[in-house]
Amino acid sequence: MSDTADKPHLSRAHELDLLNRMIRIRRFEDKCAELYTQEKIRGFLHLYDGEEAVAVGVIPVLERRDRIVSTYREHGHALVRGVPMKAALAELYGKQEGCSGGRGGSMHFFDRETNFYGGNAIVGGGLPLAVGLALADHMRGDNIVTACFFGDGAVAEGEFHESLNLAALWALPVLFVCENNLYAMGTALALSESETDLHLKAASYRLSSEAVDGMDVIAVEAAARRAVAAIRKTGKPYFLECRTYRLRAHSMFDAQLYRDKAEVEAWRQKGPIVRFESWLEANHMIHSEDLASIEAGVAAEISEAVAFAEAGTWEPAEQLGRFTYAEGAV
Amino acid sequence: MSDTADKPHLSRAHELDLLNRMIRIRRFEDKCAELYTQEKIRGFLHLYDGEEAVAVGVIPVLERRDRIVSTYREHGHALVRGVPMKAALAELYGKQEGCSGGRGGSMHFFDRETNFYGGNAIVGGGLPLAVGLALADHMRGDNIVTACFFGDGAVAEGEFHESLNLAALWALPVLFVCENNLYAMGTALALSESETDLHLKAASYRLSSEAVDGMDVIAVEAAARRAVAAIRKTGKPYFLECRTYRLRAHSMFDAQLYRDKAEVEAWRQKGPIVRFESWLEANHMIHSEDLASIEAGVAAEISEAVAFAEAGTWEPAEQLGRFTYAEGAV
Amino acid sequence: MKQDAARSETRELTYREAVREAIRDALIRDPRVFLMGEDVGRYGGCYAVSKGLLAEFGPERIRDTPLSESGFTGAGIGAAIAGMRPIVELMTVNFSLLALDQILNTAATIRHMSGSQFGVPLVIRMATGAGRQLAAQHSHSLEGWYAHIPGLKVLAPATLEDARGMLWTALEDPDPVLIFEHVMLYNMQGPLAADAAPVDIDKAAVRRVGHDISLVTYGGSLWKTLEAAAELAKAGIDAEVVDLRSLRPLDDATIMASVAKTRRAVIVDEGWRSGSISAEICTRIIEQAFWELDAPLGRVCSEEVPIPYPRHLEQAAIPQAAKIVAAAKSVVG
Amino acid sequence: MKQDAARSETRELTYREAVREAIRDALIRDPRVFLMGEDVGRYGGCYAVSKGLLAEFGPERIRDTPLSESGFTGAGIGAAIAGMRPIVELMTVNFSLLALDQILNTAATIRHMSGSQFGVPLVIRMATGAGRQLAAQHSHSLEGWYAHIPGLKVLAPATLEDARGMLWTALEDPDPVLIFEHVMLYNMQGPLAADAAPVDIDKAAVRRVGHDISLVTYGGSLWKTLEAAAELAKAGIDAEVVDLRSLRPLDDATIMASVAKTRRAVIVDEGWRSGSISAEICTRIIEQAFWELDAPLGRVCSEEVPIPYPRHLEQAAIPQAAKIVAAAKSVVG
Ligand SMILES: Cc1ncc(C[n+]2csc(CCOP(=O)(O)OP(=O)(O)O)c2C)c(N)n1
Ligand SMILES: Cc1ncc(C[n+]2csc(CCOP(=O)(O)OP(=O)(O)O)c2C)c(N)n1
Ligand SMILES: [Mg+2]
Ligand SMILES: [Mg+2]
Repeated sequence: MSDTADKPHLSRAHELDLLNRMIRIRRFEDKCAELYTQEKIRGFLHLYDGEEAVAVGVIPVLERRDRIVSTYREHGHALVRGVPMKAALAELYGKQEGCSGGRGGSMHFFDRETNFYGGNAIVGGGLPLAVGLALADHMRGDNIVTACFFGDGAVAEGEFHESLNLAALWALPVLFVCENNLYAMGTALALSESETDLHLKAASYRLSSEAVDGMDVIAVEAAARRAVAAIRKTGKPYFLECRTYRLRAHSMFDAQLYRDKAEVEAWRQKGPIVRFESWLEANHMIHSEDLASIEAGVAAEISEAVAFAEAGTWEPAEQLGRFTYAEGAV
Repeated sequence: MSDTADKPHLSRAHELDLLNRMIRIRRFEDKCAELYTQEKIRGFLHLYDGEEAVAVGVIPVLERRDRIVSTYREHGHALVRGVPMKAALAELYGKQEGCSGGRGGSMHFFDRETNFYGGNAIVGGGLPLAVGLALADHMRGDNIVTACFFGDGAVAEGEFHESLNLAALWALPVLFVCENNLYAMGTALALSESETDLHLKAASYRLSSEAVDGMDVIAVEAAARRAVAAIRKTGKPYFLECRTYRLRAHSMFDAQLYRDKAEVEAWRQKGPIVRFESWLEANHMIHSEDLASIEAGVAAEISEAVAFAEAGTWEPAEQLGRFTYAEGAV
Repeated sequence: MKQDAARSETRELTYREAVREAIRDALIRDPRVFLMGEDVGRYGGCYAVSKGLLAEFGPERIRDTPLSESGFTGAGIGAAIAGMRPIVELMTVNFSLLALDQILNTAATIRHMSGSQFGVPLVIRMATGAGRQLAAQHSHSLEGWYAHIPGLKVLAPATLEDARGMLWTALEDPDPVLIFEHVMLYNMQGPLAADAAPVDIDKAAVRRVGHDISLVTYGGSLWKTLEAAAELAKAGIDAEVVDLRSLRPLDDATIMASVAKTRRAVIVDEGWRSGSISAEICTRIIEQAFWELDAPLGRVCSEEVPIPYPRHLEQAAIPQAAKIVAAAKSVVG
Repeated sequence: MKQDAARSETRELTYREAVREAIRDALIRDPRVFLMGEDVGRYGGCYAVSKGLLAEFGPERIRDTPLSESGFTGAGIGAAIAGMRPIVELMTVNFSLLALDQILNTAATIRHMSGSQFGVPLVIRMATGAGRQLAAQHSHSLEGWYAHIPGLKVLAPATLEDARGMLWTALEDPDPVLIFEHVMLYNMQGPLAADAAPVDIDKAAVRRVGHDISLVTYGGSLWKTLEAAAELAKAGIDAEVVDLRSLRPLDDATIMASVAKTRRAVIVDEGWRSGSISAEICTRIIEQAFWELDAPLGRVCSEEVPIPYPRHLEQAAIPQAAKIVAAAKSVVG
């Protein structure tokens, strides 16, 4: 791993926690894929396989009061943030017990409890929202960070441009986290950006910007700490480009005509979990019992979540009209 | 003037032509302001006073086959491009004889004859259009340049971002001409951009980019020659930031609360016409008769244009339905 | 909302001043309120609505934005979700198209998608309408079009009282409210009660009582319609004029009560005819009061062309009192 | 457009394949045609419509774009003005909001503003509609909403023949044409004439002749409406089904002829009820055929909520055959 791995706060407990969090996302989503083929989950399902180090590196660095804005590929963000797995899975089932009451599904996890502002199926659509959340905090003088996740594909959107400029211009406490997995659906980065070095692109708005190996959870965490510390101190935005890779298809409908199996395979070898595990093993910081216990814990949680989602209830169709306006307001 | 002024092509005739073109715009627009107070011209009227060196420096460098996309502050561009002054003024009157048949008014000059694609009242709206015109030329292998004018205000729009990226990514022959007059209506550049050095901002899309003193017609011309030559040779886009200043109000409705009279006065001393004139005089390249003859020629042309516009006819209201679709198509 | 029965005093002011006062009042009442948009500060607002507010409230609360309609509208949404009460000024409806994704896909849907965990108590103001010879890109009347979107409320203040009173009510609404101010009304002058207060936003108002025909309208067209009603009166036709005030939700009860009485109606709005809000109103009347109608419904809308620049063509394109009179007469038969 | 009376052969294919064939055909016929949009090339189109075309026509003519809806739609407009015949794919109507300024303020107005010196012979295709459990931001049905805009034409192919035939006619149109393909139709399979050819785009089609009531619809709802008609037949109600095909312009003549015959109508569309195209159609019927109606008009639209994710709620939100049957019965009385 990167040399930042030697930082003092890296206790074995902390490392196991990171590993646990990554495995928890991976196994949860493996289950989701299975449930999708069983048609328990419907609609679009975008998995995070290969990108877990980003969510796990960034989100635990944030505090309870901080805010998170995510995308349609947000299961990992939500789980790390503390959205209960049960509520997440129930949402995927479309059950009332889901974290969005079942109305949102895979692309629209929300959770007021953990300041999790979705779940947005419009590429780039979350960036202005994040700017606005941060604007509110800035105006009230609250020392709160809004972390905004988005993909490399979003960088081409006008809303990226407008949002970065606003955040930099008004000095708003936004942590922009670009999950650069090299593809936007089937479009490789070089086909969508004249400047493929995205952290440079961001820097052109005059905000602090850096790129980090997004497959290295320790490196991501170190960068996130730097970034969050800087934001807390200055109130100004920070841009983190996490270079990662999506190991699965874009969604469950994707035949992956646009890339070679070999390319994916090569990246799989560099996957964040396998890499972190090997490193921990090589440094004798993990024992096979540790892994087994992580896997067992995760498996148990997943079983419970499935049971919970299965037992969940459908919202009566008579209630269809709810949630368009505040209750009682119309 | 700048040292590029010594370039060989700078004959006296050429210099007088440049001066003539600038004065022609200025006097025409002075007349427009007068006609506006007389209510001959209505709606929004945005004058180019102080920015003439940009249109005059850039447009004559283009060839007949090249294309121009402009803004709502386009009278100068249109005149230099060869839209007859008569047709321009008739358009401002809203007469059928106008360059857009009277339907467009001040913000919507169009002229097929000279490849003048408007006249756009949506800030930033012309940029994607220019990209598309250039895309057509690129696909057909035609060596045509599309010059796209826009203000500093447009730089904050998402469409700026999307258009620059597309042009750079697809290597399209667009000459982006940013008329940076330091204000977007009442908003100073520093209040609208985190990076106020706009040519740097443009360069972040990986296209050739330079800034030029937009009050110096010779410097603008030299830069435009470089840019157009580069585009013709490479087919790739080029960004020219012309630093200029709007000496009049944004439109006829603007009380100019946002800037000092002194600031405007200081810029007026640096105005492109007075500056070029002084330089020509200092170098004994112009005689008072030259000036008098330019003024006389322009005055005559304006008189004719006024007579033409006055004599112009109103389109019968029964024809209102025309021009929404191609004739005979619906 | 309380409307004092006995208002002591009135003063003369313009619609523009009424809007300004409403904004000022909101800024004073509630520290969470701020105004954000292009040129609302230094410039004083493109229609001079916010003139003077920057000096009084400072640049944080009277926030000039870059030309980034989608960005700052989205920022308003975010700030509203986080507990502020932003007033976003989109300058004119013509530029609001650039922010439509944020309005429809975020502001109007986030409450639903989140199972009501998050709401967007945001007010978006914009100027709308034709009449100033601003040509095809600057003369849209899209308020009726916006009224198609569930999750939004859409208001169209036509009177000084509504210009003054609707904003506060809108700011108290837990959901996004769009307020459309017709460009031709800003200079309208008239008396307003000195103690003008917040007004309801869920009822249409009968601006003229009549018995022969209902003229249903809103916003800038209200005044043309009242003019038409006066004209009709001379011809012995006693028209009732209903000012919708809110385009979403529509106040069906007031509309149907009027139609049930007059048994005839003409709808007047400045949107392009096809698919304008007039069609929705006609259809609701058919659905709810078909058997009470004595004649087909009429409507007076804008012609189906982009608005042309010359005055005579612009005026020919939009509703006019004369057209309303003619439509009403043909319906009365 | 010619429709051969005696077509020799038919073959089985999907709606998706019919669209693909239409695009392929256009690319072969006219070197000015190209397809541009997100993931139309390497990915093969988000609904696999353009699969294989990149290999056949290369990356210049099957042009993958960055996620820049406004930018590449505008680029399509520019290329069209400069003489090309672009097909811009906006992937889905949900993302088209980001391009709305270009569509309304440039594509729909430039002919007018320029006094017809410039026109925009552009085709914009997009998927529309709900039914795939894609939730609130990915299930819009805004084709009727777009039909409000003068300067545009709006098509909604519901059949294989139209999916195959409308594109070419649209490409020959000198003005911008929007084509909405309903997501639930892509997998629809059926026979198509081997020599399927361009079809007209200015007439509605009577898909089922009937005498008791007119059911007026288009796009994805056509099939539900035909199902409803079959159901109604069992109850002794003989419904005529009109497929609008074009939402702008509307073919009033065909609608009125049908209503004049049946004297009753229900309009079915997937837009949110208020301000949907159904309102416009109802209103036109009232304006043009009021005295021929024997009953109030009915309409079946989407409920006024963002579309929810769970299947039962999604289905409850959008039109269904059962609702159409119920509405028709209540109108027939
Ligand atoms: C505005 C918009 N355009 C298009 C889409 C369709 N779409 C969904 S995801 C996606 C690719 C996004 O790529 P990226 O931002 O890199 O995120 P990733 O999926 O790689 O995590 C596209 C084109 C969309 N959802 N929103
Ligand atoms: C999209 C959009 N937003 C707002 C406006 C209103 N408006 C017209 S001109 C202008 C300022 C533009 O400034 P800049 O681009 O610098 O051009 P300049 O007027 O200085 O030449 C504004 C805000 C508009 N026309 N279009
Ligand atoms: Mg990506
Ligand atoms: Mg400027």
